[in-house]
Amino acid sequence: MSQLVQAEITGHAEPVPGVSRIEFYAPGLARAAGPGQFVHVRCGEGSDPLLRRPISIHAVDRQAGTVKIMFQVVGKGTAWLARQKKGLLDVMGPLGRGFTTGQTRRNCVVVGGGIGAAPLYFLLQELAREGCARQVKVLLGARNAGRLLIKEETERLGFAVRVATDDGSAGHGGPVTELLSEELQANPGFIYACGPVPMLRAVCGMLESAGVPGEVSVEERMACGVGACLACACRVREAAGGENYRRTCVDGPVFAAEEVVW
Amino acid sequence: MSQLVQAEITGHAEPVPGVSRIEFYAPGLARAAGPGQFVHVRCGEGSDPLLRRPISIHAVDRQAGTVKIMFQVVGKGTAWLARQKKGLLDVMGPLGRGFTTGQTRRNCVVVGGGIGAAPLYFLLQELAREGCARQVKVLLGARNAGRLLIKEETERLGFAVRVATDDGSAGHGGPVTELLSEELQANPGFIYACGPVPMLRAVCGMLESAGVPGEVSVEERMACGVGACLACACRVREAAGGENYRRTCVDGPVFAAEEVVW
Amino acid sequence: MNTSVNLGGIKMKNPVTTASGTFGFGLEYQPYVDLQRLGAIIVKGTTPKPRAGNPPPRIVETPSGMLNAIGLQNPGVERVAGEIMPRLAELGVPVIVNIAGDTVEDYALVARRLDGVPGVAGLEINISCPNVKKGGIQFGSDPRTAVEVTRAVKSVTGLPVIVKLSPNVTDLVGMAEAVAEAGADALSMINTLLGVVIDVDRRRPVLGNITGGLSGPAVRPVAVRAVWQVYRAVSLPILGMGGIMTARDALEFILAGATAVAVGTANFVNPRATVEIVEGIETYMRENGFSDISELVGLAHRA
Amino acid sequence: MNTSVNLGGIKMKNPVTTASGTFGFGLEYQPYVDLQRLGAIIVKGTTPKPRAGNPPPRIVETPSGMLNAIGLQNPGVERVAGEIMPRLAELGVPVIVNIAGDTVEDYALVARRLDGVPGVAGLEINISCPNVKKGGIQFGSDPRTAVEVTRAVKSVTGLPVIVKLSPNVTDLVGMAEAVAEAGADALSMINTLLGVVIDVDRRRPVLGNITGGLSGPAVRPVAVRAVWQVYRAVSLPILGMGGIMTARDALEFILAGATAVAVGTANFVNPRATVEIVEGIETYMRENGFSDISELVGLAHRA
Ligand SMILES: Cc1cc2nc3c(=O)[nH]c(=O)nc-3n(C[C@H](O)[C@H](O)[C@H](O)COP(=O)(O)OP(=O)(O)OC[C@H]3O[C@@H](n4cnc5c(N)ncnc54)[C@H](O)[C@@H]3O)c2cc1C
Ligand SMILES: Cc1cc2nc3c(=O)[nH]c(=O)nc-3n(C[C@H](O)[C@H](O)[C@H](O)COP(=O)(O)OP(=O)(O)OC[C@H]3O[C@@H](n4cnc5c(N)ncnc54)[C@H](O)[C@@H]3O)c2cc1C
Ligand SMILES: Cc1cc2nc3c(=O)[nH]c(=O)nc-3n(C[C@H](O)[C@H](O)[C@H](O)COP(=O)(O)O)c2cc1C
Ligand SMILES: Cc1cc2nc3c(=O)[nH]c(=O)nc-3n(C[C@H](O)[C@H](O)[C@H](O)COP(=O)(O)O)c2cc1C
Ligand code: FES
Ligand code: FES
Repeated sequence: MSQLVQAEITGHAEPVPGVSRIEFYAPGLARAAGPGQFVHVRCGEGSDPLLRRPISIHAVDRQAGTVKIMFQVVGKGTAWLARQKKGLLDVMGPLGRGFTTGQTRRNCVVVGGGIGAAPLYFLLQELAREGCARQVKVLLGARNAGRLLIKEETERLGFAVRVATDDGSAGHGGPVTELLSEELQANPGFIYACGPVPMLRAVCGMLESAGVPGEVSVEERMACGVGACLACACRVREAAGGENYRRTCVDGPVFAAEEVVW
Repeated sequence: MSQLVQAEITGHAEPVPGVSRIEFYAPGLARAAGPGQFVHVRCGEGSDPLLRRPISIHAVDRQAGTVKIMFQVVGKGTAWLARQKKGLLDVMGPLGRGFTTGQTRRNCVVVGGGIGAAPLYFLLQELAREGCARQVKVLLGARNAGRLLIKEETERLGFAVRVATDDGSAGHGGPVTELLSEELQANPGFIYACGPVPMLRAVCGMLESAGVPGEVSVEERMACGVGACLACACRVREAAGGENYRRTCVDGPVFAAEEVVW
Repeated sequence: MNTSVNLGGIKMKNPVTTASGTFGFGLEYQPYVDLQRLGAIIVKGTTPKPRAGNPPPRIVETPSGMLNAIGLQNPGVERVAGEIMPRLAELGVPVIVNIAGDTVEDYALVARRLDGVPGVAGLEINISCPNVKKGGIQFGSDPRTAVEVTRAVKSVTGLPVIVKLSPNVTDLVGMAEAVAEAGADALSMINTLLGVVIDVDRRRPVLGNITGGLSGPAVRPVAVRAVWQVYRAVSLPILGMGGIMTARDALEFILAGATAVAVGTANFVNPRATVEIVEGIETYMRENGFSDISELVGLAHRA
Repeated sequence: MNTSVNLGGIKMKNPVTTASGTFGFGLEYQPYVDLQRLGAIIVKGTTPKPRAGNPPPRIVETPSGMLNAIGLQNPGVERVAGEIMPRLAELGVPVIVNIAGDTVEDYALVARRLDGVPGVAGLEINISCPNVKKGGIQFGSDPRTAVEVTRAVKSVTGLPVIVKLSPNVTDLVGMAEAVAEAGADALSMINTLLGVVIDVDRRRPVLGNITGGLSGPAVRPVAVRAVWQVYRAVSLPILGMGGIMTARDALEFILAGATAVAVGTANFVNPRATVEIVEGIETYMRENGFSDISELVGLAHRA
């Protein structure tokens, strides 16, 4: 069950310029969290910025009772957050429906673009725990070598990582979806993806063509984060036919790839 | 001339609980400043709090190029300010009309109540520089001994200080105006006062009865701080007769005691 | 100490309720608040048929506020009456259903369907939703249609009827007087202010709906002014809302003349806001020697 | 790159001016800004006779905004025309005098006195000041009197006349159409929103005048909406204002349809705001490949 906690900040790092990673102590939250879920973080004391910011859970250490988030500074909320190096963080979570893992999904490919890698690391922690690191392919895309995220940590968990950069400064030169194209030849059982909208749209198109199931984590502007305000509408295809809005905060942020209407 | 500067914070202290003293480096401002003038300080980056906060200049060190302010935490602006222990402060100043000193005012009494002592210390620095510390009586009031401000520093400048506390925990037990009453018997030439409204109102009344001239520093809510918005109206008696509003930020904050309509 | 109030026939154990559309159907907030501490719960705007709502983006943050253009997404009155109310009724907290529609008949239809549904303690007529093209805005800004809607609803329900006023009008007091005359049992104010935010990079409005409703602390002075003015002119109880974040904010409304207050946008920032406000009002009363909340209502006009 | 605009006959070298009442008579800000960088300067509201203004407190900060109730304190049109304008005229920057009064005759009187005064490039009629009991508010919310004032001023001056609209109305577009019809050369919007803040400790309104006008970033979405709506309906040039703090904020107004923008409350926060906005607009145009500011005006309606 979701909690509202004043969590003490226990770590702070800047893995690449403009991206921050904050660790905080919240044992109950760590215990309850699953990969793909997010926390809703208050950014500031006054009323500007006003709303909480949704940030995916990047990693948990259930033993230590700590949770990590990793985020890019894009506006005033994340700028404030990046300045918090100690003290208490006002956090709600875990929230939302995360990735579904399990027996049938072990032969899978995990695709991350840019900061989209953040929630995937928690997924990979879980996949490693479930003992299937050897079966999983991890594809990471970034603008250039200097902006690659979670590569070393992921390899340390035992996964094989393939890299794509826009400028070719590391791995494949081109979008990470080109690597996915190749991997789809090998008939993987399932795809997990998170990244910018154009990448996710492309991924969903590729999965549809290839007939491979998958899950994607989407972003939508949120107010409440708990399903009450209907702000975070995501257009989905209903199994029963027709289209409808679902709430990204409780029905997502992870949706089946075939559901999302881009 | 007033300046807008991004001034580096060079010192921070909490002389009594809930009162902060910040020193910043602003040589031009230090050179231009006179006692009783104030600075207008931005408190925060966002739009809440929005307006600058007016704070009197507490002390200057023209050699070192530094300025000190001393303030009580009363709301969100001063709370933010009290948290700034390094980095840059966005400061406008010096602003306003300060205390007038000089030959004819040497046989004077300086009366401060509570945080009202803040600007008086700068005045005392000037009076000491003018070499009249021996002729000046300093009366300081506070709720209790633990909340007394500027006493030691003032004595170090060579002034004789008399103290009044509401609870009698130091000096005279009662309002500082009772000490002023006594001092008025000695026919001082001039009175300088700063403190809460009830104290200033009482001081002005006593000066009128005693026929002693003086100057008081008043507070009014400000927006621009430069005379443009007409927010900071202070009701005054005009020499020509009648009453009128004057702008506390440019025509004050120091007014002749007989001018102010309480 | 008595904190209970009577809002036009709705008995609340304290003056704090939730603003429609910001608290879902209440149950969403159960992990964070003991719903039974609330004076009442006002649920999302309900229409005759289910509505899908507006295309996203539906919200955008603004300085100390937010614009929303949800577009009255709701499951329709049948499901509210048949599925949701039975669960809410168990709480034993008065539930006020906010109702909306495109025509006078729509309002009457929803009101009739809700009459007698267990747990429903009152109706709040939203004649002022700025995000529905055909409906709301006209009702909310034209006293004649506002009167018509009020009469139509009153004639089909025995429940207390609160009419929710829009601040987007020249003469709020005139509007209040008109709906009071038409039989409203209480007035609630304010709904959101109409606003637009432009994305300077895309050079397009941010919201899918272009315009949205401004709420949050930014609008609080406008809302307190509305309560202040209407309190002087109309003797109906007022439900005040608009930017209430803390107990002190709530007290501003009560001192200006509100009998009760609703907490909206604050829930998004602090999901415990409602309960903290209940507690903060009690603390204030204790510290300032008030034994009955009614002593505070409108006190700023007299003090 | 061309940033010059023509605001209903007032030629400005760039679209940035100052909002009336927030920049005094300009000279107060000389230590901080090179006034010659401004497109125009709009000075404090001027009335036939000097006015003392309202009792303090005259302002109170609100979330991302402020209420003011200055009460049109000003030295009267004689001193403005005789003493202040001669000094301002030396700057070579177009000066727009904001005029106010209690009666239609008052407006005409001030307008007539300013006609032909060197340096005065235009008049802005404040029919919407919410802080003057007898005057402003009625003119600003009743299209008939707004039309009357506009006609009266136009008939006594050869200067371009900008009519400043109040957001405190139901039908802003109707008001804009009415004054356009009456001969206004441009429209400015918005004046402040009416608000109240209560001091919870003293249990009294904070302002000496009780109500005040809300300005600052809090109102920006409301102001952008006003420009957005009026741009679609009326072909007059619009002077947009309300919560502009940065160049990006100013661009929101321009993209929504404003030909020029005025900077008000921002001056209090950052006395260099006006000049920084001039520079920021230039940077934006350069980075986004616009060579004439006119390409941006209203672009969000077309893009
Ligand atoms: C479920 C979910 C998980 C997310 N996880 C991460 C993460 O792990 N790491 C990360 O860097 N970012 C993540 N984001 C995006 C992150 O929420 C935004 O970057 C952040 O809210 C921007 O806030 P700001 O104040 O810095 O930017 P501003 O642009 O100033 O924000 C203005 C408003 O827009 C909203 N907003 C802006 N960008 C986004 C966005 N992309 N998605 C949703 N709302 C947005 C803000 O929440 C705020 O309400 C996630 C978003 C969602 C919905
Ligand atoms: C010329 C001048 C010199 C001052 N010098 C000092 C000083 O040296 N030390 C010190 O502790 N205080 C001083 N003050 C008072 C100080 O400005 C206020 O305490 C401060 O503005 C409070 O801001 P806040 O955000 O903490 O409080 P809030 O109550 O949140 O402020 C809300 C608004 O009210 C205004 N305000 C609140 N109290 C006052 C006040 N007493 N005077 C003017 N505006 C007020 C704020 O500026 C702000 O706009 C001075 C005031 C003036 C006018
Ligand atoms: C996301 C959202 C949805 C809303 N939906 C409704 C609604 O369905 N019916 C209604 O009458 N008001 C609705 N409102 C308006 C609120 O009930 C309230 O009047 C307004 O938000 C001001 O209060 P606040 O500033 O505390 O949020 C909504 C407000 C928000 C923010
Ligand atoms: C202190 C103050 C005084 C004002 N005086 C006037 C005035 O005399 N005449 C007028 O038309 N508008 C006056 N206004 C309104 C502003 O010109 C402007 O319309 C409003 O403040 C919105 O812009 P802003 O948010 O950028 O301040 C005043 C505003 C403030 C804050
Ligand atoms: S953010 Fe409120 S319903 Fe999703
Ligand atoms: S604060 Fe603006 S005139 Fe004094």
